[in-house]
Amino acid sequence: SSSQNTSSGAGTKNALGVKLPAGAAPAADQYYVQPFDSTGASYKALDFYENVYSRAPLADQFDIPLVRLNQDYQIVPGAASSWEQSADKNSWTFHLRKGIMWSDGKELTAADYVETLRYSADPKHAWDFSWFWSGVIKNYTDAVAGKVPTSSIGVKQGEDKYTLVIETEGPVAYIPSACLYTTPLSAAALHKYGSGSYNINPATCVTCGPYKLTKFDPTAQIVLGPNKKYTGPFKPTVDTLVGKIYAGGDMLPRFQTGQVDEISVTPLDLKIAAKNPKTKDLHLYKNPNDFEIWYTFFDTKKPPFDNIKVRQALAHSVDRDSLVKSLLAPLATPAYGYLMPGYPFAVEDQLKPYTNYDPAKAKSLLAEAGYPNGKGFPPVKFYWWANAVSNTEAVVQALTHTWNSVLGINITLQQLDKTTFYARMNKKPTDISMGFVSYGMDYFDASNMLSVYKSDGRHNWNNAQYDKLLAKGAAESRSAARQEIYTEAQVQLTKEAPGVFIFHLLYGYYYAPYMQGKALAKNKNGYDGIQWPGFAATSDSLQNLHVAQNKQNWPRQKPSGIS
Amino acid sequence: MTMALGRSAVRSSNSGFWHAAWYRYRRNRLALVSGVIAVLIVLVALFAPLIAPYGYAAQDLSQSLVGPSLHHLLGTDELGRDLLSRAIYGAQTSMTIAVGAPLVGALIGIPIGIASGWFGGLVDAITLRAFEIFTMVPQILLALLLIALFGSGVLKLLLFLGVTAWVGFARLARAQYIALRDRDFVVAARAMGVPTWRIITVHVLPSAVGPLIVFFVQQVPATIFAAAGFSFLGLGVQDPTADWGKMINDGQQYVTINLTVALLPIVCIALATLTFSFAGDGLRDALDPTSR
Amino acid sequence: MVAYLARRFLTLLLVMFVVTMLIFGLMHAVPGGPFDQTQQPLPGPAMANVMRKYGLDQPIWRQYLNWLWALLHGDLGIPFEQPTMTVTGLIAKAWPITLLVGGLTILLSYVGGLVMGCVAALRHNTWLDWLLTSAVSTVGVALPNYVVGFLLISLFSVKLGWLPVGGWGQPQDLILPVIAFSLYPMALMARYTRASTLEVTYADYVRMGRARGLSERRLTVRYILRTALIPLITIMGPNIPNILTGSIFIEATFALPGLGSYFTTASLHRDYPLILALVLIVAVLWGTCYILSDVAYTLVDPRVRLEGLSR
Amino acid sequence: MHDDQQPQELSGRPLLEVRDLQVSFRLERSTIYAVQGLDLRVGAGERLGVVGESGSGKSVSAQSVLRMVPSPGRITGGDILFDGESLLSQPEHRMRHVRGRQIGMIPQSPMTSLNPVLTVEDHFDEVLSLHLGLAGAERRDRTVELLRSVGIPDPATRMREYPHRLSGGQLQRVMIALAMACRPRLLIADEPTTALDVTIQAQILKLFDDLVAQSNVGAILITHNLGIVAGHCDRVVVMYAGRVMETATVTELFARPAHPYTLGLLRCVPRLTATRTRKFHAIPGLPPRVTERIDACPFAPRCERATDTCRTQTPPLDDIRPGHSIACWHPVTDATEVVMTSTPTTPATPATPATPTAAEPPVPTAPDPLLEVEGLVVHYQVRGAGTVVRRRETVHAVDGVDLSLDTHQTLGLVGESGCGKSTTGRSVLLLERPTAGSVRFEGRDLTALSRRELSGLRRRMQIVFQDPVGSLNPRHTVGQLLREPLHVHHLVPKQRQRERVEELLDLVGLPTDAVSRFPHEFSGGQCQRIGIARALAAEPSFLVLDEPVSALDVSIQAQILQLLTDLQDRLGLSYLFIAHDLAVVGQMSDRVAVMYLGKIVEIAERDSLYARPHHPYTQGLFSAVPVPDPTFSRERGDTVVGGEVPSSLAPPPGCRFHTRCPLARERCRTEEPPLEQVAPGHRVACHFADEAVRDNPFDLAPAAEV
Ligand SMILES: Nc1ncnc2c1ncn2[C@@H]1O[C@H](COP(=O)(O)OP(=O)(O)OP(=O)(O)O)[C@@H](O)[C@H]1O
Ligand SMILES: Nc1ncnc2c1ncn2[C@@H]1O[C@H](COP(=O)(O)OP(=O)(O)OP(=O)(O)O)[C@@H](O)[C@H]1O
Ligand SMILES: [Mg+2]
Ligand SMILES: [Mg+2]
Repeated sequence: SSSQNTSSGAGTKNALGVKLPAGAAPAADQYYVQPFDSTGASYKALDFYENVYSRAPLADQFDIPLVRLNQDYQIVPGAASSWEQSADKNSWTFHLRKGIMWSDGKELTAADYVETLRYSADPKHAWDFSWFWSGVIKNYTDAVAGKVPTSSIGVKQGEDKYTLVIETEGPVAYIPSACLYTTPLSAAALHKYGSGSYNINPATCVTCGPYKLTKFDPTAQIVLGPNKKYTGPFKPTVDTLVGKIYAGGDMLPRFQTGQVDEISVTPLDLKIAAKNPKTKDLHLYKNPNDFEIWYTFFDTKKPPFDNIKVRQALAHSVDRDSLVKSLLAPLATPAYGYLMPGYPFAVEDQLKPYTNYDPAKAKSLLAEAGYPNGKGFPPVKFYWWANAVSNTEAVVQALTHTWNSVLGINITLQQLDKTTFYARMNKKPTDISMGFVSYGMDYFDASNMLSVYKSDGRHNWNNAQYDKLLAKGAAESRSAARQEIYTEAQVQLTKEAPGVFIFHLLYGYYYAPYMQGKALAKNKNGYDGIQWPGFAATSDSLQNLHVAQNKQNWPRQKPSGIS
Repeated sequence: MTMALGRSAVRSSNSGFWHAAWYRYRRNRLALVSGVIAVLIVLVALFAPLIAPYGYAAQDLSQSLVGPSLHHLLGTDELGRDLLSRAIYGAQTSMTIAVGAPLVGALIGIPIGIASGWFGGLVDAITLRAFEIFTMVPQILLALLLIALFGSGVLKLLLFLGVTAWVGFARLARAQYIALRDRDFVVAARAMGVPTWRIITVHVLPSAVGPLIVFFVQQVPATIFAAAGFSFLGLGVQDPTADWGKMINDGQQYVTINLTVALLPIVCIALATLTFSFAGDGLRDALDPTSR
Repeated sequence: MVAYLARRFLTLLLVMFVVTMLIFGLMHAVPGGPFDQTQQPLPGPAMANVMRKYGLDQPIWRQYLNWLWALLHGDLGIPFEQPTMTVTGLIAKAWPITLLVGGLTILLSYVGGLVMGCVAALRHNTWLDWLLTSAVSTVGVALPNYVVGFLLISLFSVKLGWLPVGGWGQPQDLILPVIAFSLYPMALMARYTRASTLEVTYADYVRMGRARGLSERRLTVRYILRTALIPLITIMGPNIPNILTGSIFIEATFALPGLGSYFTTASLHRDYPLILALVLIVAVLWGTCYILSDVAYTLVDPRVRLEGLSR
Repeated sequence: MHDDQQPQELSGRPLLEVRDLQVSFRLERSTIYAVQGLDLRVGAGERLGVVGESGSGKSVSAQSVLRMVPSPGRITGGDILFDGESLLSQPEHRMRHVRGRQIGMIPQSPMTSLNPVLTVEDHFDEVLSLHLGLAGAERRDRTVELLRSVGIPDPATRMREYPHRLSGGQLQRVMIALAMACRPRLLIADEPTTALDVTIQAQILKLFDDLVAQSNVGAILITHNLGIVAGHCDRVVVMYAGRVMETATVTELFARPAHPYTLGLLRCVPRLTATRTRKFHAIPGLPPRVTERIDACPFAPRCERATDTCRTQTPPLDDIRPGHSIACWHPVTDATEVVMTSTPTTPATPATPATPTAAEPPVPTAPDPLLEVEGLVVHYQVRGAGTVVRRRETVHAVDGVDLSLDTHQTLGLVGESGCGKSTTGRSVLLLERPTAGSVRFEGRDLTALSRRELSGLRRRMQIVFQDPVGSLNPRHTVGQLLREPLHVHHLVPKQRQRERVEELLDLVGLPTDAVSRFPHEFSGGQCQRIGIARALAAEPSFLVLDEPVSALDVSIQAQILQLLTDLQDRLGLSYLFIAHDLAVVGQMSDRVAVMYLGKIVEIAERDSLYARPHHPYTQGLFSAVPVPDPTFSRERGDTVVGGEVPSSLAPPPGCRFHTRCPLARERCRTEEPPLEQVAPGHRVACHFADEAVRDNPFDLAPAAEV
C-alpha cells in the first residue's frame, strides 16, 4: 500500500510520547525503512557483544552505550553522564545515569556492563571482536585464552552500582572513544538465556532502548517498534524502524518506487540517477562513514615486493586524482596516506612526496630496484574481491593498466570470492602477495586505523620504529603530542610503502525528500547525511530525524507488518 | 540395366559423404546463413588482434562512456575502452570457452559413452552411476567450490565447463552405440572379421558422429550461457579480458546511460547462440544422408 | 512396480552417499572456513573454541559420520550462516517461495510451450509456425534469463511502473520472475513438442483413424497429442529439479528470498551444513523426478514396462 | 464359393467406380505422377485384386478412394463414384461418414496401425458410437461379437488389452473387425498380409474370404503377390507406373495373360515345383520413378517385345475379350505357351508323387562336409519381471540343431518368424556364441578357435542379410564397403584394390560408377547386389543367406536368386539359405530343413521333401503357400495351420508343435519326438509321421493325386 499522506502531524505525539516537530507527517507515518543487501552477509545476532561482523540490520538499538557520538564525531554522554581517568592513568571511571529501566523491570546498572564484558571475554563464547579489548582492558587477553577466569578482567563496579571502573593494561588515552562499543546486554537476561541470542526473538527480547523487536526475519525484514516502557534520555521522533533485506539486485529502483526511504548509492547509481527526471534533482548526501581507505597491500617478505624501491615505484605511478575523478567522483577522495583528512590526526601534505604521481620517478625507482623498464620483473597476480560501492572492478583494472603501462611490468588480475580472499590474505604468513582491500575505522582515533600496520598485524610488514610510535601515541593523552607522534608514524608508513593507498571512500546517500531533520544537515567537516555510526543507539542522529509531510508526492510504500 | 541413380557428378569416394552433407546443408538457406555467420564469428575470434582497432585493455579514463564516434565506432565503456574492440576480443574469449569446453566434454565423454554402450555390462553399470552422480551435484555449488580451490580464469572455466559437459556427450554416444551395436551392417563387419577397434571407429563412428556433432554445436550456445552465468557471479573470466558474458553483466547497468554498452554484448550473444543453434539444426539434417 | 521402486531407491541412496561424500571432501579442501573473519582474524584460542563448538576440530571422516548419523535422525544441523535457525527451518522458509515461483514457471513454460509447440506443428510451415518457433526460441534460447529479467524490470517496473521491481510479499511480485524464468524451458518445450507432434502426425495409426472417419479434432486430441506428449516426459523431467530449486540469477535479479541464492551464499560462507542440505535436496528431487517420470511414462504409455526402461 | 465365370458387376451399377483417376505429388523440385489415369470398378460381393510392383501406385489409388492422399499429393483429375455418387465433390464432413461407415480399410502393417495408448475396445467404441451411435452394453456386445467373428479368442478380456500386447496376426484380425464394425459396403485391404508370416497370412486371407462371402461387401485386395490374387480374388487389375496394364477375371488372367508385364510378373513368382530349377525368369530393370507424364508405354524400357511405337505412343486400355482389357501395342497371344516354357516342370502343384527312393540319387556325399553343426544350442538371457531380485529368463532361440552342408551345395532353412533361423545362421558363423554344441567348418571346430584364428577364418564364410539397405553402412560409399574386406584381410595390394572392386561390381551386375555412391542412392535389389558383392569380396567358400530376397519385389527377387545361382556355379560356393517361404527355398536348395521353435522338425533332400512332406508342420507350411494358379488354389482345401508360434521363453513340452497340430494327442504333449530317418536322407521328428503322410491333415490331397 502506498501512503502519500500530505497532512500534518505537527504537535501530536508519537508512540513514545515525543511531540512531533513542525512540518512532520502524522504519527502513523513516523517509520523509517532502510534497505540492506544480504549478499555476502550473514545475520546472526542483534547485539554487538553477541556478534560483531554478522550482526543483523538495526542491531544495538536495545541498549545504551556508555558514550555516544554526535554528528561531528565528538564523544558525548550516553548511559554515562560523566567519566574520568584515574591519577595513575591505568583506569577509567564512568558514572551512569539513574533510572534507565530494562523492559523486564530491572534498572540498567554497572553490573550489566561488567557481565557483558566478561561474557565477551569468555572463550566459550568465542566473540569475534575480542581483539578489540585485548591488550587494552586488564587481563582481557589472558581471559580470552582461558588462562584466567573472566571475572578477573579489569571491568568492575565502582563505589556504587552506578559507577563503572575500567582498568587498563597501561595508560590508554582513547578509552572514552573506544567505549562507543559498550552497548550492553542485560545481565539478568544473559544469565537466564546463557547467550545474547535472546534478543532476536520478540518474545524474549529485553531492551532499555527506545525500540523493541517486533519481527526478526533475516531473509526478508526486521522490524523494531516503539518500546513504550522506555525511560531513557533519548527519545526519537521516528518510532518504528524497518530493515528490508534484499538478496542482491539493484537498490536504485527500489528507492525510486518508494519501497525504501533511503539508499546508499554507488558511483554508477549516480550516473543512472542523473539520467532519470525523477531522481536527477535529488540532493546527494555524502560523508566518510567509517573513513574507509582502499589500498593495495603487499607481502613485503617476498620478492619482488621485498624491495622497497619496487613498492615506492608502484606508489608513484598511480594518478590518484584522475582515477578518482573518472571512476569514483564524487564518492571518493584520493588517498595520499592511510588516514582520511578529517579523521583524527590525519595528515596529507607531509605524505604527498612519497605518493605523488610521478611516472619518471617511478620508472627510475624501478630501474634502481633492478628492473629497468620493467625488464625482469616477474609476473604478478593482483587479487581482489568485488565491491560495488567502491567500484572495485573498475578501479583494479585502471590500476593494473596504469602499472603495466607506466612501468612496463606484467600484473594480472585475479578475482576471488570474499571468503576465499580474506582466508588467504589472513593466513600467516599471508597467501596473497598483492591484493586490494579496505579498512574502515572501528573507533574514532588514529590508533585504531594505524594499528592495522602493526607488526604481526593484518599485513606482512614489520617496522619496529612504527610499532614504538603507535605504543607511544596510545599512551599519550595530550593532543598536540599525539599529533606529532601520529604524523611521524604516518610518514614512516607512507615512506616504507607496505601498500599503495588509492582512495578514501565517501558514502553517498539518497533520502526520500520527506526524510528531514538536523541529522541530515552538514556537519562541521562539511559532510551531510546521517554520519557514522548511522541511525543507531551510539549516535545522536536518533533524536534528529523525522518524517516530514510528503509534499513532493514521493511514492512511499508502507511495508507490511507495521502498524 | 537401368540405374535409377540421382546426381551423377563424379566424386572421390572419400569425400563423398561430406560432400553430400555439404550439398544438403547448402540447400537449407537458414542454416547456410547461420553457418556463414558462425564461421565469421570464429574468424573474427581467431584474428581479433588484426581486426580490432584497439587492444582489449587499452584504457583512456578521459573517454569514459562516450557514445559512438569516429574514434570509437561503437563508443567506449566505463574505463574508456573501445567497445568494438572489446566485442571483437570478446568473441575470442567466448568462442574459446564455448568451443573448448564442449571439446573437452566430448573428448572425455565420447570414449566413455562408447565403451559403456558397446561393451555394456559392468562398464555400463558404472557409467550409469557416474551419470547420476554428476547430474545430482548442483553445478553452481560445485563450480564455486572448485573455483575457490583452484581459482578462475578462461582456461579453468573452460576446463570446469568441459568436465561437467562430459555426461551429455557420454549419454548420447552411449545411446548411439547401443542403437547401432546390433544393426546388420555392424554384424556384417563382425562377420567380415573386422577387429573390434576398427568396427567402433571406422564402421560405427561415422553413423554416431552426426548426432554428436549436432550436440556439440548445440553445446556452443549453451556454454556461452553457462560462462556468462559465472561472470554474473563474478567468478568467470578475469578482468580485463573481454568476454561477452562478462560484458553483458557489466554493461546491463549502463542501459540508461549508454545503450551500446548494454546492448552490444547481448546482440553478440544472441547472434552467436542463434546462429549456432540454427547451424546445428541444419547440420543434423545434413549429416543424415537419408533425409531428403 | 514395488520392486522397481525399491531398486531405484537403493541405487539413489548409493549415489547420494557418493555425492555427499564428494562434496564433503571438496568443501573442506577449499580455503577459508565458516568462522573466518574478514577485518581481523579471530585469536587462536577463540577460534579453537568455535571449532570445538561445531565439531569442526574432529578428523574429517568423523565429521562426515557425525553428519550422517544426525541425518539419520532427521537433523540437518544448524546453518553457520544463520545460527539462529536450523537448516531445516531455513529451508522450510526459503523453499516454499522457490517452489511457488518454480511451480508457476513449470506451469507457464510447460503449458505455454505445449500450446505453442502444438499449434506450430498443426500449422506446420505456416507463418504462425514460423513466428511461434522462431520468436520464442530466439528470446528464450538466445538470452540468459537474468538479461531477460533485467529488460523486463527496465520496461515494466521502471519505465511503465506497472509491476514491482522485485521483492516478495504481494502476488504481483511473482509475475516478472516467472516470465523471465519460464522463457528458456518454454522454448525448449515448444521445440520438442513441435518435433514430436510432427512425427506423430504422419503415423500409421493416425491415418487409419482418419480412414475410420474420425474427425480432425478427435484425431488431434486423442491420437496426435496423446502420443506426442509421451517423449516429453523424459525430456522435460530432468529440468524440473533445476526449476524447483530456483535460479540464483532470477532470485538475485528480482530479490526473491528463495532457496536459489543459498547455492552461492552457502558455498561462499563455507556453510557446511547448508551446503550438504542443498546437495541432498537436489539429489532427492532429482531422484524423485527420475522415478516419477519413469512411472509417469508407464502410466501414459502402455508399451513401456518399468523393468525394461533404460536411458 | 465364387463363380469366376460370372463377374457380378454386370448385374447393375458397380459399387465403386474409378474413372481416369489422376494423382500427383508436388515435391520441391519435381512432381511425382503416382496415378495416371486409373479405371476400375468393384461390384457388391466382388473381390478385386490390384497387383503391381512397388511404387506402381496401388496404395495411392486406395487412399484416393477415401480422399486421404497424404499432404503434398492431390487428386488432379478423374472421378470416383461410390454407389453412383461422386466422392470427389463431397464436402469433407460428408466424407467422414463414408470413411469407416461405407468403406472400411485394412492396413499393411497392423502393428503400427492402432493407437498405442488406447485399448482395443476404445478403438471400437469410437467407430461404433461415431457411425452407429451405439453405447453401453450394446456397444460392448457388438465389440465382443465382432472380435469373435474374426477369431480372437476370449474377446471380452482381450479387448481390454493395449495393442502392443497382441501379436501381429491378432492385430490384423482386430483391424479387420474394426474395418467391418459398421458393416461397410466396400472393404479396401492394402497388402494386409505383407508383414505377416505365411501361416498367419493364410489364416487372415481365409478370414477375408469368409467375411466377404458372408456380408456381400465389395472388396479391393491390394497385393504384389500374384499367388494371393489367384486364390482370393474374382477380378484383377494389374498396375504399372500408375496405370492399369491389364484387367480381367482371375481365371482369364492366369489362363490367358496378354500383357507382357503380367506375363513377366507371373513368370517370376516362385513356385512349388517338383524339382529344383536353376533358371529364374525375372523382369529386367527397375520400375520407373514417375516424375513425368510418360507419353509412351511405361513398361517399354523393360519389355522384350517393345518397338518404337511402344516408346512413343501410349497404348489405350482396350478390351480384347469381354471383361478382359489390356493396354499394350503388342499383346501376347499365346501366353499359355510362354507361361509353360517358363516353368519347365509341371506347374504349381507340389510335384508328382515320386517315392523318395525313386528320386534321383543325391549328389554323392563327400566324406567330409564343409560345414557340420552338432547339437547347436543358443539361449539368450533376458531380464524378466521380478520382485526384489530380477528374474532372468531364457529365450530358447535355438535348442539342439544338427545340420551339415557339403561343398557347392545349398541347404535351405525354413520356418515361421522367430523360430530361430537367423540365430542358427549367425551362430554358425560364430557371430553369436553358441550356448552349447559345435560348429565344424572345413574340418575345424569354430567354437574351439581363438579370436585371432577365427577372424582369419571369417573370410571363408560370409553372410548376406534380409534388409538390403540396413546391412550396408549408410556412411560408407560402395567403394569403401567393398574395399573393407580386402583391407581387413590384406587380400589384394592397395593399388589393385580399385580394380578388384570393379571386378566385384561387375560380378553382381552393377556399373562401376557405383563406387562413389552411397547405399541409399540404390534400390533394394541393387543394395542386395552390393551386399552380395561385399560378401564375395573376401572370397568365401560358404555364405549364409539370411532371407536375402524377402524384402524384395517378386521381379527383383528373381533377379537376385538368379544371381546367387550363377555365382554358386561360377565360384563353387556353398549356401545356407534361410527363408520363410517354401517356394523360394525350394527353388534354391539341394537339401531343406524345416525349423520350428528352435528345433529341426524335418530335414530331407529337396525333392524328397517337396514330394512327400512328413511332418504335419511342413505340410501346413506347404498348404499356406499362395500358388499363382486359380484352379489349384480353389481346389486345394482351406485348412490352414491355426494358432500362432508359442513364446520361445517357455516352449511347450513334448513335441513343440503339439499346440497347433491337428494330429496331436497325449503322447505329443509329454514326449519329445526324436529326429528319425523315414527314408534315406529324410528325417522327421514326429511321433505320427506315418499317419501324417497318409491322412495329410492339411489337404494336400490334390497334389498327391495329380
Ligand atoms: N507422401 C508421398 N510423397 C511423395 N510421393 C509419394 C508419397 N506417397 C506415395 N508417393 C509416390 O507415389 C508413387 C506410388 O506410391 P504407392 O505407395 O501407391 O505405391 P505402391 O504400389 O503402393 O507400392 P508398395 O508396394 O511399395 O506399397 C510412388 O512413386 C511413391 O514414391
Ligand atoms: N539378441 C537377442 N536377445 C534375446 N532374444 C533374441 C535375440 N535374438 C533373437 N532372439 C529371440 O530368439 C528367437 C529366434 O530369433 P531369430 O531371429 O533367430 O528368428 P528367425 O527365425 O530368424 O525369425 P524371423 O523370420 O523373424 O527373422 C526369437 O524369439 C527372438 O525373439
Ligand atoms: Mg503400398
Ligand atoms: Mg530372421
